[in-house]
This record gives sequence, structure tokens and C-alpha cells, in this order.
Amino acid sequence: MTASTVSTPTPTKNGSPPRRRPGKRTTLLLLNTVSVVGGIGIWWVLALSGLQLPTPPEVLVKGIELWSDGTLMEDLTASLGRVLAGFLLGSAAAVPVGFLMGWYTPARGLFEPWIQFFRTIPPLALLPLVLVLMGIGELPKVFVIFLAAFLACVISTYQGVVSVDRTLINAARVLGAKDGTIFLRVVVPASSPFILVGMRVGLGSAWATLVAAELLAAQAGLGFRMQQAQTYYDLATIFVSIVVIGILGLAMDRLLLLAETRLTGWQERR
Amino acid sequence: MTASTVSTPTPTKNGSPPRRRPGKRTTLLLLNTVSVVGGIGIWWVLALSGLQLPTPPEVLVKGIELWSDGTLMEDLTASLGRVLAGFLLGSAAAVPVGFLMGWYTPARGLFEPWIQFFRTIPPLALLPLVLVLMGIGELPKVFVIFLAAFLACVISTYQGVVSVDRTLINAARVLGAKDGTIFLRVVVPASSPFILVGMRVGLGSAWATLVAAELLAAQAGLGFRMQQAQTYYDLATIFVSIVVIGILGLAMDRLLLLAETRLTGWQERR
Amino acid sequence: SSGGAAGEDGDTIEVTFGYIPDFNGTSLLAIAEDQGLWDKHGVDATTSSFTNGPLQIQALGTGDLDFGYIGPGAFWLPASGQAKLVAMNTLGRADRVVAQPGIESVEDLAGKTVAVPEGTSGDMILTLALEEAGMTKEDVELVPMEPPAIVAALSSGQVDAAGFWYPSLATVKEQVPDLVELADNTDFEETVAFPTAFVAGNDVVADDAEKVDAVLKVLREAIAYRAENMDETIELTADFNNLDVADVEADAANVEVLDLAELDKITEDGTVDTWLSGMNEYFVQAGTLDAPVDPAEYYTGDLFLKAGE
Amino acid sequence: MTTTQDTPRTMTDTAKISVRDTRKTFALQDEEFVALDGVSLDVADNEFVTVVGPSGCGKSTLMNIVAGLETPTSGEVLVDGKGVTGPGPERGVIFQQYALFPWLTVRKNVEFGLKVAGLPAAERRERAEHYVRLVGLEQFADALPKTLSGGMKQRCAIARAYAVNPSILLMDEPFGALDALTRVRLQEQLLDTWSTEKRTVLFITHDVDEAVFLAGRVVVMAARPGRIHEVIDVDLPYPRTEDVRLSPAFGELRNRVWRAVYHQTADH
Amino acid sequence: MTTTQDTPRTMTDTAKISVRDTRKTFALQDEEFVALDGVSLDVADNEFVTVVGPSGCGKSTLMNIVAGLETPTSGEVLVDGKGVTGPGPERGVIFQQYALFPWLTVRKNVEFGLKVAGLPAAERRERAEHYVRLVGLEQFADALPKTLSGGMKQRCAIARAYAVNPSILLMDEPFGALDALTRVRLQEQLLDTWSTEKRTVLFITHDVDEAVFLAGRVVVMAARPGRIHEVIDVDLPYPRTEDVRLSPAFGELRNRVWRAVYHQTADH
Ligand SMILES: Nc1ncnc2c1ncn2[C@@H]1O[C@H](COP(=O)(O)OP(=O)(O)OP(=O)(O)O)[C@@H](O)[C@H]1O
Ligand SMILES: Nc1ncnc2c1ncn2[C@@H]1O[C@H](COP(=O)(O)OP(=O)(O)OP(=O)(O)O)[C@@H](O)[C@H]1O
Ligand SMILES: [Mg+2]
Ligand SMILES: [Mg+2]
Repeated sequence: MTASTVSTPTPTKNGSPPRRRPGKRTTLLLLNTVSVVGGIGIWWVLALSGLQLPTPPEVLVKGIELWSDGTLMEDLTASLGRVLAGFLLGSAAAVPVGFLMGWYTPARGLFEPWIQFFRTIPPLALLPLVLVLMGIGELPKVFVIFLAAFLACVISTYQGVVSVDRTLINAARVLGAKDGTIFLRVVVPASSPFILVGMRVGLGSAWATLVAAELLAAQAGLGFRMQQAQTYYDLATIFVSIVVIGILGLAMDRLLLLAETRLTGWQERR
Repeated sequence: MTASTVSTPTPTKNGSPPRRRPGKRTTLLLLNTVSVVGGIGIWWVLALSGLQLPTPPEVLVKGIELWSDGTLMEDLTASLGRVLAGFLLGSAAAVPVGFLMGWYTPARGLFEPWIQFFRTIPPLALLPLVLVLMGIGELPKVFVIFLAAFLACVISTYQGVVSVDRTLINAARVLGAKDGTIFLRVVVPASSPFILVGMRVGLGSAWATLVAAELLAAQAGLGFRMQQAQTYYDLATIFVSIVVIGILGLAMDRLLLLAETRLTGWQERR
Repeated sequence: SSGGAAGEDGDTIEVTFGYIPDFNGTSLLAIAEDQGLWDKHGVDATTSSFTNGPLQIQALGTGDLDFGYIGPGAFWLPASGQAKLVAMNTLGRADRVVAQPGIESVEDLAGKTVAVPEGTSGDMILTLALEEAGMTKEDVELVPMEPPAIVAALSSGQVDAAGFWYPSLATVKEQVPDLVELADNTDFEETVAFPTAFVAGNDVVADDAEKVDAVLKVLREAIAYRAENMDETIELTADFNNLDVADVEADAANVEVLDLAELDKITEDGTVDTWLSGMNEYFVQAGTLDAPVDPAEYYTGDLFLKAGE
Repeated sequence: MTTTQDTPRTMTDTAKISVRDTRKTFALQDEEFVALDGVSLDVADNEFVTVVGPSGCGKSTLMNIVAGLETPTSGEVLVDGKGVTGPGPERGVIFQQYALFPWLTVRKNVEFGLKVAGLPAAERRERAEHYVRLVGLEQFADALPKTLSGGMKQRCAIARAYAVNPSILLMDEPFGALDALTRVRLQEQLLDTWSTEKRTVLFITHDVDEAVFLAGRVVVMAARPGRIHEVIDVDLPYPRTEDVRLSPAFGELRNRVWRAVYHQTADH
Repeated sequence: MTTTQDTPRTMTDTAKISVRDTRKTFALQDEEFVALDGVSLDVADNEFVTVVGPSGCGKSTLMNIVAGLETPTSGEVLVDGKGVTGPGPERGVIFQQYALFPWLTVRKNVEFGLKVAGLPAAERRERAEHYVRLVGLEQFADALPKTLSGGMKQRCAIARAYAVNPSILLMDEPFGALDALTRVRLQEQLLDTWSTEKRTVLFITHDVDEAVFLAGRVVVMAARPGRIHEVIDVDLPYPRTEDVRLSPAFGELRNRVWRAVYHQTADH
């Protein structure tokens, strides 16, 4: 091509600095806080109004107690490791499987019935089978969590793959891209909103399955502690576990959201 | 405007009938069948190879037995009612809540922490709380299922709402549409792929939570039966429940997919 | 609760009754229904199935249930004031400490993996057996598990031993015929019994004497019937729970059914209190109970006897 | 023919659309990008104004601000003397990129605004029918957007905007994807409606011929930063016929606009 | 200048692109819609062919078939004598609706094809830089597509297609959203590259002037059903300068093409 180029406006550096909206983030955080404080308030009122619930201070005291004798730390490490491993493996497996299902009819025909089937099976019902096949070590626990995360994520990824705008795929194909490249460089980014939904839902499932997983011969873990506390009707300990699980889940979800903002910032949206 | 119109090609009816591809559907069904038969085969082999599993014929016999004495029908009706009620209410609630969260920062700030929090709480852990608040009737059972479906669906809807192409919303606004209309006529259809992912995942969660729900003083139900059979280690009955739950879940999922094909046929996709 | 005049003069007493769908938990309810005992004493009973004792105790606390059934593992709950024991039921004979072939004694369990369903009678018998051998749970590799998981784990050799019970053990024996039984309930007859019992909410016992009396009358008549008609009882129970007669029979085989006279006698002569004290000691040791409690505070034996007058 | 004055500020109170000293910036990486700087423009009632300018000079941005879809960084926009706070059905918009609802058929797309306005179904259908025929899509009334060609999509968007009968039409390169004949026909129709139904039109185009042919005034924009470079009155009689197009006055105006657009730096 | 024969079948073996008796139908509700019927066209190596025709006559469909993105219902398409079974990087395509990757910056969009081809990063960057500058987007190299104006998006799509240096360029109204000056510059650049680098170009436009100015042959399509109505040889010398544009021969050809497009029924 010739060297002559077409003129276009240049970004102009100008006196006044860009006016950033001060506060969607701050507002959100503020509202979050209000909401959490309000929720704790409701809990407190319920507890005081004669329902059989421990009050927030009771739970706090119990939590400190469990923390100072090291139990909480031990449980937390054990559970976090299981959930992280299961969740990461599950999500990592879901993306290619979702792609295969969305892209190749045979894969879809073969996988889909079983994915659907296992999604409806309560994790509790799987325990004996998993135990027989994998023993009582860490493997079956991570597997149960893996399965929960995988199953939640794969549906979403599949939908993302089939929803990718055909023109983008065509654009990649005419630039010489083959299926593998299209998958990595077009389908994955284009369906990242779906994949991230899947991961967020999968993360929730992973945590929610923790108790079931730790029914399987665990020595420590938040779910194990909760189960044990349930047998002994120790509501304060149950609440400590619930709150810790909730906080960890929330924190991991925030990390995912952060990733999302970075990964889907290209979207034109509200 | 004047009456003069612009010419455009007319659809031409032509000799040869449209060539429809004979078989994506048939192929899929065939592959589904192959996959299911293969899966049952693996189960059979596992059962015969000394694992403590009942063989498919044993389960079939048990199923027929339970069917002919009316137990299966009773369980099925009870569970289906609970799951349907919980799932439909959950999905129905998730769509407007997801919209509010996607559209209005205050709603998002207030709801999000709790939605995230409850998503990570195992349904098993909620039972004591639900029992305290709602007793032991049908209400708490449906509520636990409702919660599972709602929480799975709301994240997806929220993501759908924030992912809606801004130009479509602008198009509706310049045609005079206000928020309510935009929600119903633009956001819902535009995010229907996300909503349907949410509903499919929610449906899975609803069924998977059934056992937990029916731990609460149920007299009948597939989850209850499974639990009871566990007391006697009656594997055949457990498998009957699992298979029936799987089949029902699969059937409901197919219905959703059918709805999806009708609702998102406008998408340009593979 | 729906007060009204008790007994035969027309008004009915509404009762909600929780149970666990096994022989111990259900047999009396099945008899009461079949023999029309509820109607006879003017009670309109609604029964609800539960999977464990603690959940029933919680429902008693919220008023959703009036009565419930618990096994020995949950006796610390009434002891800690959460409910009242209103009637003894049966004595468990089903609990065992079992081990894989090759393990000869409880002492051999040192360092082995031992599965246990926490807070159950299986847990109790394991603890007692270890204690008798001069060991504690620290000496073994203890793995808490759900009952179905234990069946799978024992059968497939994933664990070396377990504190567990029949009839589930029968399933394991099909896979591992020479499973070794290291201890059973009778080994501890002198110190600790494994009774099952019926419980009632604290409020019910305090405020609704009529209701308690009517229900106890029903239970007493059912107890009498059960002791004399075991075969029918097994059938009724199977029918009530939609179970195989053979399953229930196997279940009942490991139960020591007490007749009414015997129950009255052991209540009167303090045998029950001795059992309960023995169990309290165990619970205190296990850490579930803070301090021993006087059985009289939560076992209302007087009401049980009074209902028979 | 509409006569407009050179100093827009004096006619503000009678202006249908009044853009006052409007500035719009976007954050671009760590810089600030000035898309519009000090733009002032008054459009009288029933005036036909076209906007031309190089690619990326801020035409669409200006239109979005008038439509109420973007908020100016500073300055204000009045429509009928009232400050614009958001879009409204009295300002019909045809977007540069069609923005059809992909889940609705052509007919349903055209009916959308009518449904929002609460028209009864029969009337809605009739009106939609009329406008679908007007843009030559009657054979495709029940087709989904994904099955339409580029030009057909654009025509559907035009019909949708026309159908709500707005008093102001904001059109962003509405005929850009049309072949010449279709384009000429739609130009004629637009002028026809404009003169009979008294509309105010702000029309963006990159075709200088079209700009002169349609307009009472041509606004020439310049880039870096986006601003109004020159406003050229078109003193040609309406109705604009082929004769007008071939007249020397037309040719001269066209050249004047062309020069204004493409030799801006030389003019400065 | 390229000479082509009137009977394409005889030159099939030397043709770069050979479309043979191609038919394409779409299912439209319960009817069958014939988008292309019996289309045959041979394009020689290094030929510049433009395609004009009314909106919806099947221009984009034809291009998609040549690109390998749609399968013809019957007939076949050969490129370099081999049947087309899918797209390939030797056939560069510029889509009517840009189809930029929204998650990639302008630079990354342009680099996409180079990355696929496995070029080392440094070379990729250099080439992308060159083409981004060519279309005047160097200031926006790191901007995302959503922040570009319509014309800038189109230019980015052009740069992306040019960057892989395909031997065949299939261009669907590539300059449709550009202002006149930018358009003229890009036309000149295109002709320049075409003549120096020996490319084969199939170029769809709705601008008759552009069709004649660029082409060695103009293919005029007709609708109902979509088909080739007439193929007009443009016997004008290259390089095409302003002089050529103002020559009487040009005017005459333009009128001939115009008539062919818009008075098809009369001609029949
Ligand atoms: N959301 C945005 N973020 C950042 N920059 C933007 C955004 N929208 C527009 N711009 C910039 O503002 C400038 C003007 O854009 P605009 O769309 O108004 O141009 P235009 O005159 O309509 O051009 P064209 O004729 O090519 O459509 C462009 O340089 C564009 O990059
Ligand atoms: N996927 C499809 N399903 C049904 N009909 C289609 C499809 N794609 C195109 N068509 C129809 O085929 C015809 C030709 O479309 P095409 O896009 O090739 O037109 P075109 O000549 O490029 O028009 P324009 O100049 O408006 O872009 C149109 O009538 C269109 O409705
Ligand atoms: Mg623009
Ligand atoms: Mg086209």
C-alpha cells in the first residue's frame, strides 16, 4: 500500500483532568456494609426473640475460642485446600468439555445425558460409590467437590459456546484460524461472561458440597466440624463454620468478579 | 411518506423442495442412546466385578416392585410437587431480583452479599434454621429447594442483565420505553440465554437438594425413600430413587431446552 | 396445644409424633395405628419421619413436635435439659466393634483406621471397648463417617475396623464373611445399657399432663402387644414403613424387647436410673455433657407408672 | 425553505433543538479524549439540518447527546426550550448500526415503539404494515433480522423510527448501506414527509451530495477536537428535484461544502 | 488492464476464482427463498471485479460462498482450480458488518491473522503498525472497538484483512461508512497495492461511481431471484486518476452500469 495515510482525530491532552465518577465502587461498598450489618441485626433480633439460635456475640466468642485452640485454622486450611483444588480442576475441565459439547455433535450426544443425570443426583447419594472407587483419602473429597463445580460450570460454558456470535467465528476462520485457535482466541473470550457465571455458580456449589465431601472420613475441615457439631447440637460451632464458609466463599467470589471486570471489560454494557 | 416504495427481492417458490439436513436431531438422539446404553454397560460391569453395586436387572426388579405397590408413584408425586414448586418459584423470583441487581446499584449493594453468602452454605446446614423458622410441614421443604434454585438462577440472570448490549437498550429508550418495558421487552429476551442457563443449573440444584429437604420429617418422596433405604443399606431401592430422580431431572431439562430453542432461535449461532 | 377433655368422652387430643423408620422407632406406632389405640384414648396422632434424634429434639424445642424417638447415642440431649424422657422402649443388642480378618483383639486396633458414625451407639460401643482395653480414641486412626459410607468402606477394605451395628453389618458380612466381631453390647451389660426411648418436649410435659398421660397409655398398651405378638409386630412395622418383612426381621433380631411388667419393674427399682447414670458418665467422658445429671430431672418414670394405674 | 440566522444565540427561544457550548470527553487509557469541544448549534422548528465531517469527528456523539443517550461533560442541550435529561419518543433516532431487536421480526420491530405508546393492536399493525411497505420489506415482514441483508436491516431501522411519528428525527447515516436507487427513493420520501408533516430533522451523512441535496443548512464538523467548523446555508428551493441537483448553484454549494470538510486546515 | 472473455466457461482452468452454476436457497418460514440462482462467474488472476446490485440481491451471499463460509445449495466454487470447502487465509475477507473482535484492541485485531500464521512477535507488531497507520488509526492502536466510531471500526477491519496479505481480497462494501476523502484515499491505496502486488479483488459496493472507478469488470446483479444480470467490461486505463474519473468514457460507463442496475426489467 502507499504511504499516504488517512487523517483521524488525535486524542487531545487537555487542561482539566478526566472527571471520574467518584463513587459507584464506594456506594456499593457502603451498601454492602449496610446490608451485612442489617442482616446481622436481624439474626440478633431473631436469636433474642426466643428462637433457638445463638446470638452473634456467642458465635464470636466460640469463634475466638476455636481460633485460639488452633481448631479453626486447621479446619480452614483443610477445607480451603479441598475446595480450591476441586473448584479449580472442575472449572478447568468444564471449559474444554463445554467447548467440545458446543462444537462437536458427537461429543454433545455422548456427554450430555450423563452431565444432566449427575447434576440431579444429590452429592450425598454419591458418597458410597465414590468411597468404594477412591477410598477414604483426600482424593474422594476433592472429587466430590470437583464434580459439583464441574457440573455447574459445564452447562454454562456449553451455552456460552453455542451463543458465540457466528460472525466472529467467521472472521477468525477467514484469517486462517483452525478449531483450536478459534476455541482459545475467539470462543473463550467471547463466552467469558458465560464461563464466569459458570465459575461463580460452580464456586458456590463447591463450598456447598464441602459438608457432603467431609462426611467421607475427614479428620478436620469446616464441613466436618459442622457435621460433628450438629450431632452434638452445638449451634454456636455450626454458626462459626457457616460464617467462615460464607466469608471465604464471598472472598473467592470477589476475586472472580475482579477477574471478570478485567476479562469482560470489552463488553459494551451498563 | 409517499406511496412510492422500494423494490426488494420476493421469495421465490421454486420446484425443488428445501433440502433439510436429515439428521442433527436424529444423530443426537442416537448418540444419546449409545451413551446411555454404554453407561449402563459400565455400571453392569462394575457391579459384576465385585463392587457393591446392584446390577441393572436387580434395580429394575426393585423398581417394578415399588411401582406395583404404589410406593414409587406416591414418592414421585410428592417429590415432583416439591421440586416443581420450589424450582418454579425460585426461577420466577430470580429473574426480577437479577434485573434489580443488574440495573440499580442500591439493590445490588443490598442483595449481593447475602446471595453470595447463602450460595456457599450447604443446604444441610440450613435445615436447623429452616426448621426453627418454618416448622416441619411442606413449607420448609419447598423453601430449601426454592432457595437452591433461586440462588443458582439469580447469579446467571444478573450476569445476563449486565451483559445486555447497550445499543439495544438505547434503541428501546429512544422509542419511548421506560424501565419496566425495557426489562420485559428488551432485557429479558436479550438475556434469555443467560436466564435459561440459570434455570438449567437451578433445576439441577433443586433436584440435588431434594434429599436434604426430605430429611425434614417427610412421609414420602424419592429423597426420603433413599434416606430410609440407606438405614437398611437397601442399595436397590437407593438406585431406583437415583435413577428416577435422574430421569425426571433429564426430562425437565429437555423441556427447558425445548423452551430455549423456541426462545433463543433468533440468535445467530452454530 | 389442643386441650379439651381427655379420654373417652369425645374430644380428641392432637399429637405430633416423630420417629425414625426402623423397628425400634416405629413398631409401637405401627401397633397403635393398627390396633386403634390412638382412637381408643382419644388421640389424633400425626406421625413424622426423621433420620436422626437431634433433629427431632430441635423440633420438640420449637413446638413442631410433641413426642419423638431417640436411640442411645442421643441420650445426652434430654440429659442436658433439651427434652424429657417419657418412656423406655427397647434395649439395643445390635452394636458391634468389628474388624477385618486378621485383627484378633481390640488391642490390635492400635494405629489402625477405625470408622465410626459419630454420636451414635456405634461410637459408644467403640469408646467402651477401647476403654476396656486400656486405650482411647487417640490410639487409633479414627475416621468419622456416615453409616452408608461405613458399609462401603468395610466391604471394600478401605478401613480396618468400625464401631457399627446390625443389620447393616449383615450386608458387610456378605462381602467379608470372616469379619471379626471384637465387642458387642452384652460385653458392657454391667456398666452401660443401650436403651432406646421416647421423648417429649419440656413444655408438653410441664403444661399438658392430659396429653402425656393419653400418649403414655397408648404406648403402654402397644408395648404389651409387642411383647406378645412379635411376628405380627414385625409385619406391621414393615407395612408401616413400606419395608421388606425380612429386613425388619433382621433388625428386630438384634433388639431386646422388654414387656410392660419388666419396664415397670426397672423403672420402680431404679434400674433405669442406673442405666442413665452410667450413660451420663460416658457422655461426660466423651465431652458431650458438661457434668453428670440426676436422671430424675429428665426421666419422668412416675408419669409412665401413673399411666398404668 | 427555512431561513436561519448566522448567530444562533439570538434565536434560542424559538429553536427546536439548542445545543449550547457542549463539550464531551472520553477517558482513553490514561489520556482524556475530547470528542466534542465547544459545540453550539440551534436548529429551528421544521428545519432540515445535515451534518458532515471526517470519520471520527464526533457526529454520532453529538447526535447521541441530542437524543439524550449521552450526557455532555459540560454545556447543555435544550429541546423545545427544556433541558434534555434522557431520550423521549418525540425524538426518533436511527442509529448508525441499526440496533434492531434480534428476537423480533421486522414487523414486530417496527411495532415496538407503537406498543410502548399503547396503541391498540389493530392500529399498530396497520401503521407497521404501512411503514414496512414504504421501505420495501413487505415480503420480509415476518423475517428475523439475522436473515436480512445489510441494506434490509437498515431499512427496517428506518421504518421503526418513522412509525412512532416523532416531531424530531435524528438520523445517523441512515442511507449508508443502501444502493443508489433505494437511496434516492428514500431521500425523496423523507423530504416529502418532512415538508408535509413539519418535522425537524438532524441528518448525519458522509455523502456531500446528499448533505446539500436534503438540507436547509449543512453543518460541517472538524476533528481534533470535534467541533463545528462552518455552517453553510443552502439557498436552494424545495421541493428538491433532479433539476435542482443538476443546477450550477447546487454544484457550487457542493464544492463549498467539500472544501469546508476537506481543506479545513488550509482554511484556518 | 485485465481482459476477460464473455464466455467464462472456456477460461476455467486459468481462472483464479470460478463460480459455477451456483444456487443458494434459504428456508424462509414455510417457503424456500432463492438468494442466488444459476450464478456463474470467473475471475482471472490479478483481476479487479466489482459487484453492484440492489439491496438484498445476494451480493453478500455470493461473497460468503466464495469465502467458504456458506455452502452453495447446488453448483460449485473453485479457487485456483480446487473446490472450496472452507475459508482460508489466502482469501482475505472484509465483512459488511466489520466483525471486529470486541475484546482485542485495534492493534491486536490487526495482529490476529499474523498470530494465527505464526509470525514472530516483532514482525507481527511491525506489520500491524504499518497497516494501522495506513488506515489512519495510529492514535487509536490501543483502543477497544467499542470506543471507535463507525468509520474507524470499518478501517480497522480493512487493516486486519490487509495485514495477512492475501492473494484474493473479498470486500463487502468496505468503504461504505467512510467519509468521501477517506474513501478516496483508501481507494487509491487499494488500487496501488492491487497493481504492485498482483492481487485478485472481488469488491461489492452500492456506489456505481466506485464500481466503475476501481474495476476491470463490473458484475451487475439482479434480484428475484438473485442472479448475474450483466457483466460490463471497463475499458479504462490504469492507473485510475482524477482525469480518468472526469473523462467522458467514465461517464458513459457509469451511466451504462446505472441503467443495468436500475432498469433491469426494461432491459429484459
Ligand atoms: N465510548 C467511547 N469511549 C471512548 N471514545 C469514544 C467513545 N465513543 C466515541 N469515542 C471517540 O469519539 C470520537 C468521535 O466518535 P463519533 O462516533 O462521534 O464519530 P463520528 O463522527 O460519528 O465518526 P464516523 O463518521 O466514523 O461514524 C471518536 O474518535 C471515538 O473514538
Ligand atoms: N441466513 C439467512 N436466512 C434466510 N435468508 C437469508 C439469510 N441470509 C441472507 N438471506 C436473504 O438472502 C437475500 C440476499 O442477502 P444478501 O445479504 O446476500 O444481500 P446483499 O445483496 O448483500 O444486500 P445488501 O446490499 O443490502 O447488503 C436477502 O433477501 C436475505 O433476506
Ligand atoms: Mg458515527
Ligand atoms: Mg450485503
